Amino acid sequence: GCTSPANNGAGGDENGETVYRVAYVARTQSDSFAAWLANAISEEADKYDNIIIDVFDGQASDSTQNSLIENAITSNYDAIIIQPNNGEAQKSYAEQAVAAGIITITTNARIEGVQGASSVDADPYEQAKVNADVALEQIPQNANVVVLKGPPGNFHADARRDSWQKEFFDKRPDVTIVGEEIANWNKDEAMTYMETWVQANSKIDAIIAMNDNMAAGALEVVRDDSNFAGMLSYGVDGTAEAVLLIQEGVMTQTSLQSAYDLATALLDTSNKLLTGAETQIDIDIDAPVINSDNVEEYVEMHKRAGAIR
Amino acid sequence: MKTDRMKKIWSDIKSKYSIFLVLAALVIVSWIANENFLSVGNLSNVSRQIAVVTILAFGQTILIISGMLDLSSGSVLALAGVLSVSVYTMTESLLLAFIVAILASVACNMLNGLMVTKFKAPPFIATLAMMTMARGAALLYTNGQNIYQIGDYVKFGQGSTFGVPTPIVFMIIILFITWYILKHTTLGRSVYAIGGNEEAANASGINVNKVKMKAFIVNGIFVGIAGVIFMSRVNGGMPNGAVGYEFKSLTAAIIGGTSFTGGIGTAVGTLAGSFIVGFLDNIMVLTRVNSYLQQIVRGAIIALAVIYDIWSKQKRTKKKLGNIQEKSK
Amino acid sequence: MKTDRMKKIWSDIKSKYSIFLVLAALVIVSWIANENFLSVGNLSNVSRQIAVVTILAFGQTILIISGMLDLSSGSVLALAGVLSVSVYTMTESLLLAFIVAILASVACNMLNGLMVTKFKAPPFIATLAMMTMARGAALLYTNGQNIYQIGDYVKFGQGSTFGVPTPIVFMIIILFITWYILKHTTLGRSVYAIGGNEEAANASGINVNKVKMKAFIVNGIFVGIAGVIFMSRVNGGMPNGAVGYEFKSLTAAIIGGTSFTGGIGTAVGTLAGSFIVGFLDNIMVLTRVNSYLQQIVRGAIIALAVIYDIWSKQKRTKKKLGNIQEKSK
Amino acid sequence: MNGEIKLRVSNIEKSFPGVKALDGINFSAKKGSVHVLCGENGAGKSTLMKIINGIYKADAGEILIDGKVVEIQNPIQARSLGISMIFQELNYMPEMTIEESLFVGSWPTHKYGNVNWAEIRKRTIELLEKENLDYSPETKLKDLSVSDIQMLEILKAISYNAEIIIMDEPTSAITQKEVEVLFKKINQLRDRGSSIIYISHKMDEIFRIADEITVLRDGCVVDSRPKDEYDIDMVIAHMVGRKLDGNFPKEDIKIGEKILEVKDLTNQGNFKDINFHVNEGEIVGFAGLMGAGRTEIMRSIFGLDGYQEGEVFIKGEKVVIKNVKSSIDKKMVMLSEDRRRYGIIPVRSVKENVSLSSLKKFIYGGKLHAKKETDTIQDYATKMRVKTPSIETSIESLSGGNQQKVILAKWMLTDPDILILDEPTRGIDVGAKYEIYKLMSELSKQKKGIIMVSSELPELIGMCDRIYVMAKGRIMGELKRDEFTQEGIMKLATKKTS
Ligand SMILES: Nc1ncnc2c1ncn2[C@@H]1O[C@H](COP(=O)(O)OP(=O)(O)OP(=O)(O)O)[C@@H](O)[C@H]1O
Ligand SMILES: Nc1ncnc2c1ncn2[C@@H]1O[C@H](COP(=O)(O)OP(=O)(O)OP(=O)(O)O)[C@@H](O)[C@H]1O
Ligand SMILES: [Mg+2]
Ligand SMILES: [Mg+2]
Repeated sequence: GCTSPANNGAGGDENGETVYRVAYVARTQSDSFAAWLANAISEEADKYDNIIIDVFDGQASDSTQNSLIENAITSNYDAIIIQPNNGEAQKSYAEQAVAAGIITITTNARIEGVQGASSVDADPYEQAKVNADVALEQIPQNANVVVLKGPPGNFHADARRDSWQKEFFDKRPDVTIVGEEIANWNKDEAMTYMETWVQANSKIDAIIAMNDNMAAGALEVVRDDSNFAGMLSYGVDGTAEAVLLIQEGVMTQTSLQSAYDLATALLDTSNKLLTGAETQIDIDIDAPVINSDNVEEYVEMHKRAGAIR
Repeated sequence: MKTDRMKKIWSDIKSKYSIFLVLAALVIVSWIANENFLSVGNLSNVSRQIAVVTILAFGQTILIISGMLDLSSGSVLALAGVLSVSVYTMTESLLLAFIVAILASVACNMLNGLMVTKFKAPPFIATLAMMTMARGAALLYTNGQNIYQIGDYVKFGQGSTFGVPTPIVFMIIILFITWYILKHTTLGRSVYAIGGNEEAANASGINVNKVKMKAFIVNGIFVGIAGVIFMSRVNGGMPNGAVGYEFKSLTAAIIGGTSFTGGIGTAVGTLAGSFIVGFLDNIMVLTRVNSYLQQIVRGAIIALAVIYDIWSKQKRTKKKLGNIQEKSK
Repeated sequence: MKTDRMKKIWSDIKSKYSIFLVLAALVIVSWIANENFLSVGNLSNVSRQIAVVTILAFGQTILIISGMLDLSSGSVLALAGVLSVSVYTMTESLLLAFIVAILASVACNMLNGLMVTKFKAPPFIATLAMMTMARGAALLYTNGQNIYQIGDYVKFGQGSTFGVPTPIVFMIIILFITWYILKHTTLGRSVYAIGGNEEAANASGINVNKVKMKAFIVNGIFVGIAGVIFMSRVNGGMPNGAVGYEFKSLTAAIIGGTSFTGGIGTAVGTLAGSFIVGFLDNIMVLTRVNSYLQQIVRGAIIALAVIYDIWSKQKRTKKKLGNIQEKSK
Repeated sequence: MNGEIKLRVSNIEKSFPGVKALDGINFSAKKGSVHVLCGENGAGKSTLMKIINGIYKADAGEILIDGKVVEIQNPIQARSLGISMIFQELNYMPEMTIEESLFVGSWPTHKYGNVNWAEIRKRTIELLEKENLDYSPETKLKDLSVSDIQMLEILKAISYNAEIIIMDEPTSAITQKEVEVLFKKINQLRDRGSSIIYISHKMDEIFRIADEITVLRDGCVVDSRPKDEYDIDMVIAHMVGRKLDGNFPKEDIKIGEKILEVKDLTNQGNFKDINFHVNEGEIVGFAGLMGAGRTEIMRSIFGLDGYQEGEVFIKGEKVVIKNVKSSIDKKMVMLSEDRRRYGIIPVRSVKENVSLSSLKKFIYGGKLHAKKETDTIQDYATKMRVKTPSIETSIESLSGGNQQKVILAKWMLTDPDILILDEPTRGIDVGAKYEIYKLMSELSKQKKGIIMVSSELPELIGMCDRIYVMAKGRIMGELKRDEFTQEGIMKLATKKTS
C-alpha cells in the first residue's frame, strides 16, 4: 500500500524531531502577486526542517477555495494557512478548520472574527493610505484623475478603493474623477481604458490604481506622450515592473506588499503555533512606500529574486 | 457458455457505459494513489463541491440535447442568488428567498427563450447577451458589494437533510427530475426529436418553440436552485460569484456524452462527467500535484476520457453490424 | 426610375449588409453622443484594442465555418507569447521570437487537429483540453511570474509600419488572408463544404481530415501572431494574459454572421462583429456610463444587433419575392 | 359518402426568392379516392402539399376541408384536421430508435402525462410483425438503409388513421416488392374512405393507382380529370408541354475493352465474392431487391467504405482506392442514392455544389478563377436544364429533381471515364429522365463505362447492355441484353442463397 504522508499527521523523521505538515491554500496561482507569495512561502519553508508546506491553488474562486479547505481538513493537516479570495466566503470554512483542531492562519487578507484562528496580514487600507497621504500633497488643485479598480466584491479591491475615498477624495473635493473603471487587476484592460480616457480628456493629472499591474498598463499608454509628461501615478504591491517604472521616473509611488515579509512572518508564526510556543498570533507587516528616493533598494530586492535582470 | 455470456455483457458494458468505466478507473487509480480518497468525508466533500456545477449541467444537458445551450447560467445564478440573499436579509423567510431565486432565474431564462424562439437569435448569442446583462444587473443591484451576515441562509448549502448534506440532496433530486423528464415525458422526447432534426420534429407535429421555451424554463428552475446553494455555500451574496460556471457545466455535460450536434445525451452521463472532473481535481489536490501541472494533467485526462468514450462507441457500432449479419445468415 | 433603382439598391444593402448598417448606426449614434468618438486618435485606439481579438476571430471564422471552433486560442496565445518573449530576452532576435511564437501555436493547433481528425474528439472537448493544458504549460514555464524588460519586443504591438500602428497592419493583412482563403482557394471552398455537409463533402472527394487539419494550422498561425502582438502591447510576457479571449473572438465571429451550424460566414462580417463590440465598449467608456450598467447595455445591444441582422435577412427573402411577382405580372 | 369532396384548395399562390412556385392553384381531393399529382421537377407539387400540411404558409388563396375554410398554421393543426404526410425528402432523426420514430409527436401517455413506453413497445412490435419487418424496435434509424426508413415513414403516416394522406414520391426509395405492399395499403385506405394525394414521376405506377390525375406545370394546373380520360402520352405532353418519345434512347455502340474489373470483392457481412466487369461504351445494370447490397458494393469500390478481400482493376491496372479522391483521380465517380446525405451541401450555392469536385480545374496561380468557374457552370446548368433563379441560389431551395441534376452536373464536370449511378433517376420527372438517359447514351458513345444501379426494372431493361442481379450480398446471375425480362430478373433476385 501507498501511505499518504498527509495522513500521518505529525510523524517523526530520522532525527526523531517532529515534522509538521502545513497546507497553504492560495487565493490563486494565476495572478502575479499571489504566485509570488506562494513561491516565497515555499522558499521560506525550506529553511525550516520541521515544516513541510503543500501549496493549493484556489483559482480565484470562492467555491474552489472552500473545497480546498474541506479537503485539507479531511487530510488532517497540522496547520492550514488560508489566503482568502473573499474573507466572509471562507469564514465558515476557516471555522470548521479550527473546530477540527487544526491550527488555522489567515493571511492577505485576514479573516476577521474567526475564534481561535491566527492571522498575518498586510492591511489593504494602510497600503492605499500611504499613497493617498502623499497624493494629498502632490496632486495639484482642480486636478483631473482616473481611477482603476480591482474586481468588485474583492476584499483588497474594495478596501483600497475605500481608503482612497476616505483619505484622499473626501479631503480633496477640488479633484475631479474623469474616469473610473474596473480593470480586474489586469494590465491589458487598464491599457484599453486609459487609451480611451486620453481621447476624451486633454488633461489628466494622475492615475490612481488599486494595484501596480493596472498602473503600469495605464502608464504604458502615456509614457511616450509629451502631453501627459509629468503625470502622477500610484499603485500597490511593489512588483518588479512598478519598481522599474519608478526607477525610470515614469511612475510616482507604490507601497510594497512584500511577499517575502509575509512569507517570513507566516512561517515564523506557523512554527511558533505548531511547536506550542504560542497559541494565537495576530500581526501585520508594514506597507513601506517605494518612490524615487528609495527605489534602488527594491531594485536590488527584485534582482536577488531573479525578477529583474 | 457462461464465459461467453459474461464476455458479451462485459463488452456491452464496455461500449455502452464506457464513460462510467472511465469514472471507475479514475476512482480506482485515485484510491491506489491516496487511501483518503475513498473516505466518506472525502467523497462527501467532492459531491458537495460539484453539486452546483452539476445542477447547472443538468439544465445544459436538456438544452444541448435540443440543440441549444446556456452561456448565461453562471451570471443568472449570481443574479438570482444575490436577489434571494437580499430578500432573505430583509424578510428572514427562507421560503420567500428560495422562491425569489427561482422566479428571477426563470424570468431571465424566459427572456432567453423569447430571443431564441420569437426573434430567432442563435442560442449562443441570446444567452451570451443574457450572461452580460445578468452579471451587470447583479453588480448594479448590489453596487458590486458582497452581502454578508446572511444568517440561517447558509443552511441550504452547508446544512444537512436526513444526514446528507443539503447540496447533495438537491443534486440527487434534480438528477432524478432530469432523468424523468428526458425519459418519461413528452417534453423530454420532444427535446430529443428537436435536437435530432428540428425540421422533421416540426413536420411531426411538435411545437418546436413551445418545447424550447419549456426547456429554458426548466433550466431556469435549476439555475435558481443552484444560485441558492451557491450563495449559501460561500456564505454571502456574491454578485461576482460563479464566473465561468456556464463553461464548467457545459464541460461536464459534454464529457458525459451529450453532443452539440443535438439529440444525444443522458442525465446519468452528465453526472458521470461532473464526477470525473470533480474526482480529477480532488485527487490531484490530495496527491499535491503542482498546480500548474494539474492543469496540464486535467486537460489531458479530459481529452483521453472523451476519446476513449467515442472510440469504444464506434467499436460497438461495428459489433452491432456483425450481429445483424450473423442473424441474417 | 432613378429613385426606384436607388430604392432597390438601398433595400439590397439593408438586407445583405445589415450587420454593417448596425455598425454604421452605432458609429453615428456614438458620434452624436461624443464628438471625440470619430477622432483619428480614438478610431486608431479602438482598432488597436480590437486587433488581437479580431485576429483570433478570423481563425475562429474559418473553424466555425467548417463546423468546429477553438476554445484554446486565449491560452495558446499566452503560451506562444511567453515562449516568444522568453526567446527574445535570451537571443534578442525579433525574427526568432516571432518564429517561435508561430511554431508553438501551430504545434498546439496541430494537436487540436489530431484529436479532432484522428481520434474523433468533438472540437469543443479537444480545444477545451488544450485550453487547460496550454495555460498550465505557460504558467509552469514562467512559474506564474510575468517576464519584464522585454526591450524592443514592444515594437510589434506598439510600433508603427508606414505610419499605421503595427497591430492594425497585422489585422488588415490577416483580414485579407482570411478573405482570400475563404473566397479564392480550394481550401476555403472545402471548408464551406465540410461545414455545410461533411458526409457529402467526403463523398465529393474532399479529404475532410486534411482540410480540418489545415484549418487548425491556419488558426495556429493567426493565434501565434496574436500572441506576439498581445505580449508586445502589454510590454511583458504574461502567462495569465488573454484569459477569455477565445470567448470574445467567438462572439465577434458570431455577431458577424458566422453560424455554428456551419457552412456560413465571411471575413468582413467578422471584422464588423469585432468593431461593433469594440465601438460599443469604447463609447460607453467615453460617455462614462456606470461600469455595471455598461454590461447590461452591451448585452442588450449585442442581442439587438444580431436579431436585427437575422430579421432583415428574412425580410429580404420576402422583399425579393415581391419584386419577382411584379415582374411576372 | 365516397366521392364527396374532402379537401379543396382554391387560388393558392406561393413565392420563394426568385421563383413563383404556385400561381393560383385550384384542386380538390375526393373521399375514397386516389388523386395523383404529376408535373415536371419544380412544378410546385411538393410546395402545394407542404402548404396543405402547414409547413409553408400560402401567400394567397384558401384551403377548405369538408367545405369549411380552415387555417393551417403548422403541422400540428394539420394533423388535428386529419392530414398526414410522407415527405419527398427523407427527413428523420438519425439517433432515434424505430419505436420512437413511429410515435414522435404523438406519444401515447399514461394518466399523468408520462410516456407509456410499454404501449409504444407493444404497438411497435405489433406493427413490425404485421408488416413482416425483422427489426428490433430499439434499432436506431441511422443504422437503417434509406429504403427501410422510407418504409417506416409510410407505415407511420398511415398508422394515424388520417382522412387525408399525402404521399410525396413515396416509392422513389423503395423497390418493387415494397411498392406492392404500399399499393395494397393504399387500396385498403381508399376502401376505408380516405382521400389520398399521391405524387410520383413513375407513369406505370400512376396509372395503376390513380382515380384522378392533375397535372401541374410552372405553378399552374394544366389539366385535371379522371384517370380514364387520360393516357400516358397525354399526361407527359401536359407535363412537359411537348411530345416525348416514349422509348429509351438506347443506341447500339461498339463495346470496347474492359474498363473496370472487380475480382472476389468481399466486405464482411455486406457482400461476398463479388466478380463483375464493365467495358468501354457499356451500360451495366445492377438489379436486386431492397437491401441486396448493391449500394454497399458501389460504396466500397468508390472509396467510401473499405473492403477486406478482393481486387479492383481500372483499365487493366490494379488500383487501390483509399478514398473518394483517389477514385476521382482514377476518373471514376459515383452518384449516391441518398442525395440529402451524400449529395448536396444545403447552404451553399448551385455553383459551389457543382464545382466542388473539380476545383482544380479553375485554379490559376493558386487562385480560383471566378469568371471561368461561373461561365463553365452556367453552361452546365443550362445544358442540364437546371431550373434555378441563378447559379448563386442555394441548392436547398431547388426542387428535388433539380438538385439531382445539379449533382449530376458536379460529376460530369470531373470528366469521368467510369460513372456509377445509384438510382440516378430517383425523383426525376419524365422529361428529365429522358434527358438523363440520353446523356447516358451520349457518354457511352464517348467510350465511358457506366454502372446503373436501379430499382426500376423498365429503365434497366431499356438502357443496359448487361445486368447483374443481386440477392443478399451476392451476385446471383448475369443477363445479356437478349435475355432481359422482368420475370427473369425477379426470379434471380428472389433466389435463395445456398
Ligand atoms: N424552401 C424553398 N426556398 C426557395 N425556393 C423553393 C423552396 N422550396 C421550393 N422552392 C422552389 O419552388 C419551386 C417548386 O418546387 P417544388 O419542390 O414544389 O417542386 P416539385 O413539383 O415538388 O418538384 P420535384 O418533382 O422535383 O419534387 C421550385 O422552383 C423550387 O426551386
Ligand atoms: N448499419 C446497418 N444496420 C443494419 N442493417 C444495415 C446497416 N447498414 C446496411 N444494412 C443492411 O444491409 C443491406 C444492404 O443495403 P444496401 O443499401 O446496400 O442495399 P441495396 O441493394 O443497395 O438496396 P437499396 O439501395 O435499394 O436499399 C440492407 O439490408 C441494409 O438494410
Ligand atoms: Mg417535390
Ligand atoms: Mg441502394
